[in-house]
Amino acid sequence: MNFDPRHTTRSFSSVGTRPIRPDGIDKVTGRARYGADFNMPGQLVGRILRSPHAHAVIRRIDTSKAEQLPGVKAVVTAADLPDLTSGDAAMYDILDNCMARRKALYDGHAVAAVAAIDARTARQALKLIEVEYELLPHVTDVDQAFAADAPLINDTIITTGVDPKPDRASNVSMRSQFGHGDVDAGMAKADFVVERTFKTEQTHQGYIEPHACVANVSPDGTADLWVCTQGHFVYRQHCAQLLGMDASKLRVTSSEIGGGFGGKTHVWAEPVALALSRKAGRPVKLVMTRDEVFRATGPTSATSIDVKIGAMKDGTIIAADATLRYSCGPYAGSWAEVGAMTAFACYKLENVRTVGYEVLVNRPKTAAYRAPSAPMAAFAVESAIDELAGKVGMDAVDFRIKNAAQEGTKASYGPVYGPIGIGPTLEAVKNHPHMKAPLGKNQGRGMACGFWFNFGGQTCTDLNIGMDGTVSLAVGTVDVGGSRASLSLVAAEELGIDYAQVRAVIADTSSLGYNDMTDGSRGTFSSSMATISAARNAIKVLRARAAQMWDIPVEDVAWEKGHAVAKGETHGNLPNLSLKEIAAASGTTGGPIAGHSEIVADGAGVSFATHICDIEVDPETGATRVLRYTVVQDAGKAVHPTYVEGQYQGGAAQGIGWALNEEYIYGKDGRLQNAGFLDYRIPVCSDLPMIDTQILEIPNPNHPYGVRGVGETSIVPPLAAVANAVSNAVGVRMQHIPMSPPRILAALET
Amino acid sequence: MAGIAVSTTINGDHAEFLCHPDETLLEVLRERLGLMGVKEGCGTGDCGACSIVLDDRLVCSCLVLGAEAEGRRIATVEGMAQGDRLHPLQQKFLEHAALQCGICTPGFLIAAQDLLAKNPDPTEEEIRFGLAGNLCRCTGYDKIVRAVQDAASVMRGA
Amino acid sequence: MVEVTLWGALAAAAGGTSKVEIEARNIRELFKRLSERFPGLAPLMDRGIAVAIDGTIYRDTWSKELPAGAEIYLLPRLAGG
Amino acid sequence: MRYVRPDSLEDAIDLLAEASGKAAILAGGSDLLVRMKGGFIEPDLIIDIKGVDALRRVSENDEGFVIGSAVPCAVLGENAALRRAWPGVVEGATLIGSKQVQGRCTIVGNLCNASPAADSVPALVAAGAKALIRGPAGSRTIAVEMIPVGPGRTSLAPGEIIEAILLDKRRPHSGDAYQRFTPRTEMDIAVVSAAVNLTLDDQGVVEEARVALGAAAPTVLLVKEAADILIGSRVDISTLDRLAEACSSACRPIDDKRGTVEFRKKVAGVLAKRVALTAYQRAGQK
Repeated sequence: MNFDPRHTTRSFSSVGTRPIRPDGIDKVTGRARYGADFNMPGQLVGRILRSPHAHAVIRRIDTSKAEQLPGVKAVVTAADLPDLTSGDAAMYDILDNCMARRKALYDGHAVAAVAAIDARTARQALKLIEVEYELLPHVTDVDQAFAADAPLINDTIITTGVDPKPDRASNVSMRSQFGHGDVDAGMAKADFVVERTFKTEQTHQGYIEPHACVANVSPDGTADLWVCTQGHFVYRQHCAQLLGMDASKLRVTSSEIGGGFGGKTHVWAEPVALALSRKAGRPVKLVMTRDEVFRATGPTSATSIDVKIGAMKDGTIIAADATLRYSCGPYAGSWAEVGAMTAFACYKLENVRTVGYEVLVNRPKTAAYRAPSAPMAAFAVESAIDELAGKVGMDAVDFRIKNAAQEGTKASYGPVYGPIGIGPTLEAVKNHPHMKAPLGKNQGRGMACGFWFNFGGQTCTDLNIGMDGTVSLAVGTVDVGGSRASLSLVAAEELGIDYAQVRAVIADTSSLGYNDMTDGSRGTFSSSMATISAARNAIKVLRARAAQMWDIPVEDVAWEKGHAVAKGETHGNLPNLSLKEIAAASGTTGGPIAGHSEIVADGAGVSFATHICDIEVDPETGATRVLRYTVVQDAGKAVHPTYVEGQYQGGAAQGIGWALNEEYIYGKDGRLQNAGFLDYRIPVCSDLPMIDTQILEIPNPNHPYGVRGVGETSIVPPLAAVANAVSNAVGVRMQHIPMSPPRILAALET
Repeated sequence: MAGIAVSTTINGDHAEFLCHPDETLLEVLRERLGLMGVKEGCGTGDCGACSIVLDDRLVCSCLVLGAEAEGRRIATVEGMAQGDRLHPLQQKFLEHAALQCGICTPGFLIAAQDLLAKNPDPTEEEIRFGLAGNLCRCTGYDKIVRAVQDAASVMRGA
Repeated sequence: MVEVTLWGALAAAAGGTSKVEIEARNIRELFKRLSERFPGLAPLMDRGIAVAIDGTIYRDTWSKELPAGAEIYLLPRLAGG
Repeated sequence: MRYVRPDSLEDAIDLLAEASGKAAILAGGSDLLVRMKGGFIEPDLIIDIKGVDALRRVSENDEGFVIGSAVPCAVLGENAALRRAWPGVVEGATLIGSKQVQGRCTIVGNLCNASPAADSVPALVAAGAKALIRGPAGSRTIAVEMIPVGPGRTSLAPGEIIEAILLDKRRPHSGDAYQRFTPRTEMDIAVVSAAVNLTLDDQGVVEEARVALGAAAPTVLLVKEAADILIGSRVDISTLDRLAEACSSACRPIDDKRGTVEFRKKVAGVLAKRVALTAYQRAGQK
């Protein structure tokens, strides 16, 4: 669906307003039901036993004592989840991650699970399960795992993307390369070169709601799953495949979701809960503890990135080179590949090369986190760009404007850009009052750009018009932060009715066609596209019904502002029929009125943002305080501007946390030391200032209203913006994130 | 393991329950009394999602035993609205979009209510420090702080 | 006839050629012809490939037409958070 | 497992002394319940001491303040007389956890949890606070720094309960202060911390001083060398520099998830300087 140029000048009536979200009341009164807020009659409590070892062969599991404990109804191990993945390597990894098969691959890896009549019996049962481990050497650091003599995590991993193919296994599952031109020749010509190595530590999405589900497998093989997820259709596919069920027999209902940010795009406990329920013959509720969430789910890659950029005296970047090593947990991944694609995407470069290495480590399987892999690459590149601007003698913003990609630029990852928003965000930042505000002692200002692809994907929507003329909108993309409001606005806009007449719900997997999950900033982008299409289909029906009521040809009926309007000289005097009137008559004009839409919402359009950060550093302790923060980002068209601002602010806050304090800390024993919110320090309210936002609207040519995804890009610039601010405040280039006080103090003293 | 009989007042109503000695008040409220508005984010007092007011003190219900509730007054998010009239904080949270996923919202509302009861006209800094025991991962806190400021001014005027 | 550019790993699997001329009207035909010509691409294509047409990335619309003279660029199929 | 809520201290002591299995005292619960949740402790008997009225009071007599062991820290922050007399002690007590934790946690719990990073302990040590202990063998009073003997271990004998913390009546021209270093502004555990308690003579010269450091050794450190540097001074810049040096070198910290040895040593000195200055200013105003 292409952008309708009418909309550039059109004044929207619903889209762009800021009504209260339909699910809001339930959320402020405590009535909204999240993953753990659902119960079933006869429900058991499920609990998972996890490996305390980073790397160990599982010699033997004896569950007999646990099984004999009164109140225990089922115990499962990998033996209860046989391999049904038929050679699908990615699914096999998911299966192995849900329940360790031959080896425990990280501290927190599931090895067995129980279902019991209550939580205390389940906890007791876990203690009775005997697991005999044979410890193996482990490696948790990305650089150590990359080294040739590192302990081998998976002896079947042969690096792909290398010619000739290596003859022995390593911890590097893939090498990938992007770029164009002649980097070495370009670099040789450069007047100024910056070359540095950067490191970022592993973070977690940190959603406040732990993973939770209720699984109910009936003796006839049908099943229900209530779960907090970003994609219930995807969970259905995965669970059905892993358990050998027909997808249609597994009905998955997505609960309200208490945050996901990419971390609820993967199954972990759900197949285990289903296996327990199948074995026990009763519903099983499985809720992770916070400790389990940190030890077993989610984390991002830890990275180590070499960057080299050369510029000419006039400020033109002549060559750019980066080597990126990303940890992907104990399984093959493609995280460095994404980092390699995004690293230089903001710039117009004649000679560019990026090489990514996927590195296996004894840490939890890496999962997506908001624009996955892009923030780390942006940190390295935008830090080097800032330093290079200084060497050239140019202002950091001007230097970026001079080198910014534009329409027609060949992107560093390959294709040529269409209309894009990096230039406008930089111009907006250049003119922003924030850039001109004075700074005090020990204070620094940093800015940085960020890029993210954005995705669309498979989307299905039903729009049903009731006999009273109100509209039920059933969508299949989980609402992670206000999309039911946005999609109701879009339906109201297209039909020409009030927002209050539309109610959007998230349908379960048995009530709607397949939907990809809410990821890749696609929720509002794709479902609004499908909603528009469904509404247009409904309008066709409404016109036909009005034609019947008037007894005139349907070609003579137009749809304007929520009304059927008769056109033509012969019946132009007929009074308009409202949607409500047509709906009321629907019983006798052919029955229910609805519009359906099944689409692939491709063409999401790439997204850019530029952020500004002011920070104060205490030079005696390395303590930092963010004083002011501004986000400028292109939204294409902001459907519900308040929630667009919310996405900008939330991404910025997560990025600030990542930049300053959040990190996984492993001991020498390979165990995670800070699996809780006390020592995994996400920002608290008093850590942050207000976060100013500026929404730019450069229409996406592939969406009828010009909408772009807005969810993810806001986490890309902050690591670099904060690092540049700290570096400017202390006069030392920061190369290791998070910039925790001990790291800042150490940098100051070298 | 004998059940302990506890008699208490929840959101103004008398309530009785039996609980185990090691059962937390959070577990009692959610699992025995069905007050699912009280959320569990960590179980260790680090996130504030299970905040309640216990005899005029803001506490994490995960750090209180059910047995300790004997003879005490408990206020949860379920008691904030009066009939169909939302509390000004609830109304302002909606208007300012001070929630995205909403899992932290009940805890924030209770904490903010407690804050405003003790300090009806707080500065931005007092709000930020007053709510520092409640984690939100979605909003960056900006809209939450604005909603509390706005609600405070409505409540002072009322 | 369209000219298709392959990203690094794909080019390596296609015997080192980064640009290929293919007779294809849409993405479906493009994938079909590519896998006929370069059997070594199969594992990478199984993992997922996206097609950028004049800079816009398509992951799933295999019926998407490939306009003459358009820039066609193959990329890994990515996911987001 | 049993839960009991005695209404007299004698009953509490009897219960504790007679307990056959593992007994735990519940005051604020902010450490105990976390340890129970994590499966680190499974007590057979939980003795909730909040039913004992005397333990829930802060009182002031001719000798000073008596803080009952079940008084939540938030109550200390609301006690104007205590805040005036011992602002540093109150600072330490009201930095523990969040508002939610403040409503529950107690300084005695903080002391008996015996974490080297306990926020309320350095200021209590600097203040020369004493613990009034009751047990099967009667009562005794000891300096608070004698209670923790290592991380998670105390010197309390089986059956003993701390009844109250005693703080002396304040002499004129006295002041104390506490600061900790945390990466976050709130909701955090001290990476390192410092408390200073001073009494000045009429000329503004330091007459008495006590300096304590937290998270700098297995237990809170009372640094006599640092105190000696302050005594006789007007807390000028060169004194502060020597104080910082003495504190940094007195530290015997470890590398852990919260900080490094180097960082803790350096920042212990920085914080000591800062709190000494605050304590000096406070003392001068009285």
